[in-house]
Amino acid sequence: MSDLDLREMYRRMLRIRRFDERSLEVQREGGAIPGPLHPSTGHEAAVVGACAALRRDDWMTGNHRSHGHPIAKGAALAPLFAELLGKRGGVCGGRGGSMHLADFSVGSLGESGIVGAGLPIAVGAALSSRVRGTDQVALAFFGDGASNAGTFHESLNLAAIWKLPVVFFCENNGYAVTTSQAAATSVTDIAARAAGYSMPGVMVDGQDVVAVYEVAREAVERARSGGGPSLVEAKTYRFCEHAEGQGIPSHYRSAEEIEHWRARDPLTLARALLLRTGIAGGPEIAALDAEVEREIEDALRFARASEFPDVSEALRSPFASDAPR
Amino acid sequence: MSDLDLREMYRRMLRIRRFDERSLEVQREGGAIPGPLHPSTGHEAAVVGACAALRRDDWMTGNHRSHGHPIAKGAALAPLFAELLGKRGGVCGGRGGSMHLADFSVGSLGESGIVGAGLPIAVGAALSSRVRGTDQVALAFFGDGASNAGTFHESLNLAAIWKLPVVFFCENNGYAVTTSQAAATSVTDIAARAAGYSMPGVMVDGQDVVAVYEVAREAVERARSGGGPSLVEAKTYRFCEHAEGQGIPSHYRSAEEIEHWRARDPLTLARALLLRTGIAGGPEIAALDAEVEREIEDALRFARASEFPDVSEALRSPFASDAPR
Amino acid sequence: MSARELSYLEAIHEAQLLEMTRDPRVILLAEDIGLMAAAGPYAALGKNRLWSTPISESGFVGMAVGAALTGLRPIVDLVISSFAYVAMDQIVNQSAKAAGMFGWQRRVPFVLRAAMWYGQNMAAHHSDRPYPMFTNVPGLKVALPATPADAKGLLLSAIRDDDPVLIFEDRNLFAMRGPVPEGDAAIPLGRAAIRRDGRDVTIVALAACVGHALRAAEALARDGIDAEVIDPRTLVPFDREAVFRSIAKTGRLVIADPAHKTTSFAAEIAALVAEECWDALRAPIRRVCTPDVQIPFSPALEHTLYPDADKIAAAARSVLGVR
Amino acid sequence: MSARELSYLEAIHEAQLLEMTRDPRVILLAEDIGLMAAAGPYAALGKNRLWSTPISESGFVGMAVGAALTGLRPIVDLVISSFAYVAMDQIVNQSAKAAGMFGWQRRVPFVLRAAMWYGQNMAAHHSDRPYPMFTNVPGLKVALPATPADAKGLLLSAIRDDDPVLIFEDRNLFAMRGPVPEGDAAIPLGRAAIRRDGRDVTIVALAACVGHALRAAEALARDGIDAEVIDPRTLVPFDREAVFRSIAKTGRLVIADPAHKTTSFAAEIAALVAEECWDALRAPIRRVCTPDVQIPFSPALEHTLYPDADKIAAAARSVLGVR
Ligand SMILES: Cc1ncc(C[n+]2csc(CCOP(=O)(O)OP(=O)(O)O)c2C)c(N)n1
Ligand SMILES: Cc1ncc(C[n+]2csc(CCOP(=O)(O)OP(=O)(O)O)c2C)c(N)n1
Ligand SMILES: [Mg+2]
Ligand SMILES: [Mg+2]
Repeated sequence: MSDLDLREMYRRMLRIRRFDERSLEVQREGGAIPGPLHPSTGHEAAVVGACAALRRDDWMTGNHRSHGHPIAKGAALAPLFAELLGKRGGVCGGRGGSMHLADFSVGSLGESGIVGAGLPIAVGAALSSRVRGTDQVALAFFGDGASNAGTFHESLNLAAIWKLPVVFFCENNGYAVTTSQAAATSVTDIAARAAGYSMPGVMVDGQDVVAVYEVAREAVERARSGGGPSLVEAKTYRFCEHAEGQGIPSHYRSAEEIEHWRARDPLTLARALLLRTGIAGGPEIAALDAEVEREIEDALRFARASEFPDVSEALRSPFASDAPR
Repeated sequence: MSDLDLREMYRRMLRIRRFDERSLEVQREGGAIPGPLHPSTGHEAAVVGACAALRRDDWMTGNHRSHGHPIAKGAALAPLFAELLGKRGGVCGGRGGSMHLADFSVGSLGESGIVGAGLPIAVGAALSSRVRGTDQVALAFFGDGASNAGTFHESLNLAAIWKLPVVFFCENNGYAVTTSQAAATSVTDIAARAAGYSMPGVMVDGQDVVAVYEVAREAVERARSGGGPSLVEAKTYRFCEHAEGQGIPSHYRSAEEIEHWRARDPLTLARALLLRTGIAGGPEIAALDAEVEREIEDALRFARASEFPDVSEALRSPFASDAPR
Repeated sequence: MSARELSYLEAIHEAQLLEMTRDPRVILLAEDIGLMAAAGPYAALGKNRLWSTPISESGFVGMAVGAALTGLRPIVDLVISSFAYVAMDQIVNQSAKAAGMFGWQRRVPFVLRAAMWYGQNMAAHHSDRPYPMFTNVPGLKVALPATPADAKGLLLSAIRDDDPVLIFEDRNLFAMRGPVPEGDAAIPLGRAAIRRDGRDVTIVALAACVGHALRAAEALARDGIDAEVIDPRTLVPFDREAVFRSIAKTGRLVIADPAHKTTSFAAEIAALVAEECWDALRAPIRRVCTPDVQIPFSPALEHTLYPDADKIAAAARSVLGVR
Repeated sequence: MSARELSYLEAIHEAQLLEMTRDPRVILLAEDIGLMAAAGPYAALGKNRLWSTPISESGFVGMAVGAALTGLRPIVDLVISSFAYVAMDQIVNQSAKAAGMFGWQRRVPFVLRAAMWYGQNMAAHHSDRPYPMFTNVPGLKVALPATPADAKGLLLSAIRDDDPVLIFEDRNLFAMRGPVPEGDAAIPLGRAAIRRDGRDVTIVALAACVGHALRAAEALARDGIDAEVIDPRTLVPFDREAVFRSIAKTGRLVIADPAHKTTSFAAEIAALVAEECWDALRAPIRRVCTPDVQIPFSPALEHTLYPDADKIAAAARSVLGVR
C-alpha cells in the first residue's frame, strides 16, 4: 500500500505552505525570483489529499497554480526552488520557471501556463497506460475557471468513451483571478458537469485532507481497476492573491469570506487531527515542522548557490533530436 | 403570430427534400456541382420544426449539413441553387458554395465547414440582440458529433451565465460520418448535457415536425422573454450518406436500422398528418407538391442560366473596407 | 488637438473609452474585467458594454464574430497574445473568412487586442510574438503600435474599420510615456512612420524594436552613419512604398523584428524588397530577430535572445561593410 | 530495395503500416477510422493501436502530447489541414514547447498529418495551406512531401523522429503515382531533392508546385532556358545549402509556394537568400504564390488563384529578363 499516512500528508502540506511563503518572501525582497508566482496556500489539503491517492509512477498534470502539485507528488524541493530562481540546478534547468515546473521522475508531467491545457495531456498519459498495458493512473489538476474551457469538455468526453484511467481533479477556489465562479460558471457545483459524460462527479471539503484523500482514493481505484474516469471537485480557497508580483487588485472578496475560509486553514485542521487522533503529539509535530523548515532553507540555499545556466544554453537547438541522447 | 402553419411546414420540408434530391441528381450528372454535398434528407422535420418557431428577423447559424437550414428559414431557392453551382447569382455570389450558404436577409448567418464553429457565433448574435435592445432570438443548429467539440461547451456556458436568447438545436442523427454516437459520445442523450449549464434540455422526436415545432417554440419563447438558453435535441436520421460526391463507405449502418428510420420518413408523416387533421386534402397536397416541383425547377433553371463570376472577382481584395459601401 | 504625455497603456484605454463613448455599437469582451466594468470611467458607459468572460476564448471570440455580423463592433482583449491559439479557428476560419465567403453580405468589424508579454520572465507559454502567422491569413489586418500616440491612433482606426483588425500590443512598452493628441487622433492603417531620417541605411523596426532601432541609430550617428528608421505600424496593410522610397535612398536594409526569425514578418519585408526593390539594393539584407528557440524562463537566458540596439547597430554596420 | 509504383496516398499508408507494425509504441489517432481499424491491414495490428476519435481536435492532439511524454509515438491524422486551428494551442504551446520548457526531461515524438484540400472545390474553410505559420514556431519540424516516395520516406523519418513533426500532405497529389522503394525507405528530414538540374535559373518549389515547376522547366527548355528545380521536402529543418549551391550556379531564383503570398515560406526562402546568398544573386527574386484572398468556392474563381506551370515559367522568364 503506497498510500501516505496522515503524518506524511501533513508534512507535504506544510512543505507546500512553507515553500510558497518562503518563495513569496524571496520574491518581495526583489530580484531573485522573476515573473509571477501563483501560490497554492489554502489549497494544500486538496492537492496533497489528491496526490496521496496516487502511486509514485502514476502521472499528474497541473496548471499555473503550480508549486503544490509536484511537491505533493513527492518532488525534491531544492530543484523546484532553484527553478523559481531560473537556475541551472532547477528541475527544468531554469527553462520553465514557476509556471512550468515538471518532475518526470515522480510522474509530474508539467504545470501549464495555458488554462485547461493540461487536461488532454493527462488523458493522453492515461491512454499511454492502456496501450502499454500498465496500470498507471493519470490525474489532472485544474481550477473552477478551467472548467469553462473547451478542453475540459473534450477531455472528459474522450476519457469517458474509452474508460481511461483518469481522475479530473478540480481545485475549486471560487474564483478565476477576480472573477467569481457565479459570474462565469453556469453550475454551482463543477461536479454536476460529470453528468454530461456519464461519469461519477463527487464533491468534497477541500480543506479536509483525509476527506479529499478518501474521495481521491476511490476515484483512483476505480480508474486503476478499469472503471474509467471520475470528476472530483474539492471546494477550497486561496489564501493569497491570484498571482503575486503582478499587482492584481484585491477588493473582490469580502473580509468575512476570507475570514470564514481562513478559519478552516487546512494546515490547522490537519494539525488538530494529528493531535486528536494521537497520530502525532505536540513535540512530534514541532519536530516535523522544524524538519520541513530545514528542508525549505536547504532548498533555498541550494537554489541560491546554483549557477545561472550558461548563456550558450539560450541558443540551444529547439529540437530534442539535436541533443545527445 | 408568425408561426408557420402545418401546410407551410410541409411545403418547406418538401422544398428541402426536393432541393437535396435534385442537387444530388445534378451532381451525379457530373460537372455542374463541384465539391461535396451534405444532404439534409431525413432531417426535414427537425430543421423545419425548429425554424418554424423563429421569426424572420431571428437569427440562425448552421453547419456543413447546410441546405435545409436556410430553406427552412425562408431563403429563396434560386440563389441557393445557383450557389451550389458556383454562379454569380448565388446567394453568396458563388464564393461560399454548399457548405457556406448564408442569407442574411432571412437571418441565416451562415453555414460552417468547421464542426462546432457556428455555436459561438449564434451566442454572439444573441448578445447583439441584448446589447441593441431587440428581442431577437438566435438558434444554432449542430449535430451529435459537434456536441463533443469544445465550442459546444464554451457556448452553452456563455449563453447560460448571461441568460442570452439562444436555442441550441442538436440534429442528432446518430452518426458523425461513419462514427456512431455511442462510439464517440459519452451520453445517450445529448440533451442530458444541459445539466452542466443549468439550462433546460429537451428531447423530441425529430421526425415529427409538430412535436419539434412545439418544443422549439417553447425554447424560443423562453429565450425571447428573458428566460435564457435551452438545449433541444431532435432524434433524427440521415437518409443519404454523410456527404455525396466524396466516396464515403456505406456499410456502417444496418439495413434494419435504415429501414426502421425510413419507415418514419418525416415527409410521409407530415403528409399523413395533413390528411388526418383535414388541414389539407389529397388534391391540395398534390397541388402543393407540384408547386414545390416548379420552384425547384425554376431555381435550377435560374442557377444554370446564371453566369459564373467574372475571373477578376478572384482577385478582389479580402477586405470589406476596400469595397464601395 | 493638443498633445500631453500619456503612457502606452493609458493611450490604449483613452482610445477604447473614447470610441465606446462615441459609438454605442462598440462593446468589449475580455476575461476578468468585472471590476473595471463596475467602477471608474468604463462604468459610466452604462449597462451591457463590458462583458467579463469565462476562460472560453474560442467561445467569446466566436461571439464577437456573431456580434459583428449582426450590427455591433466588438473589441476582444485577449490580454496575453499567447492565448490567441486557443481561439485560433474563430480568428482564422471565422472572423477572417466570413465576409468574403458569404459574398460580402455583411462585414466583420471586429478588433482583437493581444499584448505580447515577451521579456517579462513569463517563460515559454506566455512569451509569444505570434503576429507573423496572422499576416499569412487573408482577411485579417494586423497592427503593431510602437508609441503611445500610435497605440491610441491605431486602435481608433481599428475600431472604426469594417474588417477584423488584430492589434498586437507590446507589453514592454506599457509604461512608455509620450505625447498623445487629445480627442479624435486616429492614425490610418497602412501608413508607416519615418521615425528618423537618414541616408546611409534603412532600418525597418517593429514594435519595441522601434526604440531599439532609434538607440542604434544614435550609436551609429556617433560613427558618422546616418540611419533611417521606419516603423510600419501596420503589417497588413503594409506601407511598402515608404520602405521602397527609403531604400531607393540608402540602398541598404536591416529589419528588426522581435518575432522568431524563420517566417517572421521580417522575412516578408526582405522578400518584398528582394522582389520589388532589387535595383536599389546595394548590399545583403540583414534580419535581427529572435532566434528560433522556445523562450526559456531564466532571465540569464531569455534577455539575451531578443533584438536590441547593439544587435541592430551591428547589423547596420555589417550591411555597410564596416566593423 | 526495389521500387514499384504506388500512389501518394498508398505510400502514406505503407509507411504508416510499416512503422506501426515495426514499433508497438506507434499509435494513430484520427476521426472516423473505426472502419479502418476493424478490417483490412490495420486490423492486423491488434487492439489499442488505432483510436477513432470524437470531433475533439484539441482533446486528441493534447492526448498525443501526453502519450508522447509517457513513452508512445503517436500519429494524429487531422485529415484536413484547416482543422489544425481548432487544435492550435496544443500544437503550438504544448507539443512544440514541452520538451524545451521542461528542461529536456522528456521528448515529444509526435507526428501530425494534415492534408491540404486546396483546389478541391471545398471553399474557404477547407482550402488552407497553413504550413507557413508553423515554421515560425520553434520546436516544430515541418515536412511537405511532393512525391509518393517522399510521402513514404518522410513519414517514416517523422515517426522515428524525437520531435513533433507536422506533415502537410497535398490532396492534389493523392492519386499521383510514382516509384516507391519497398521496405525501410526513410528519407532524412532536412535534405532537399534536386528534381531537375539546370544552370540558368533556380526554381524552389513546394508541395504540388514541384510538378508545376517541372512542367514549367520543360516549357522553358523549349526556349533554351535551363531551369534547376529544387524540392526542399522539409521546411524545418531547411536545406539552405542546396538552395545556395544552386543559386551560386544560376544567380536567379523563383520560388513557387501554394500558400498565400504574404509571410509565406517563399518569403523565408527569399529572405534567406537575400541575406546569405546576395553575392551570387544577379536578378530580383520572384515568388509565385496564391494571392492574399479568401479562397472562393466557384471553380471559375478558385482555380485561377494557385501557382501553375505557366505562372512559374513566366516568373522564370522575368528574372531572366526575357519575355
Ligand atoms: C487560455 C488561458 N486564458 C487565460 C489565462 C489567464 N489566466 C491565468 S490563471 C487564470 C484564472 C484561472 O482560474 P482557475 O482555473 O479557477 O484557477 P485558480 O487560479 O483559481 O487556481 C486566468 C484567466 C490563461 N493562462 N490561459
Ligand atoms: C473541426 C472539424 N473537424 C472535423 C471535420 C470533418 N467533419 C465534417 S462533418 C463531420 C461529422 C459531423 O457530425 P455531426 O456533427 O453529427 O453532423 P452530421 O454530419 O451527422 O449532420 C466531420 C467529422 C470538420 N468539418 N470540422
Ligand atoms: Mg479558481
Ligand atoms: Mg450526426
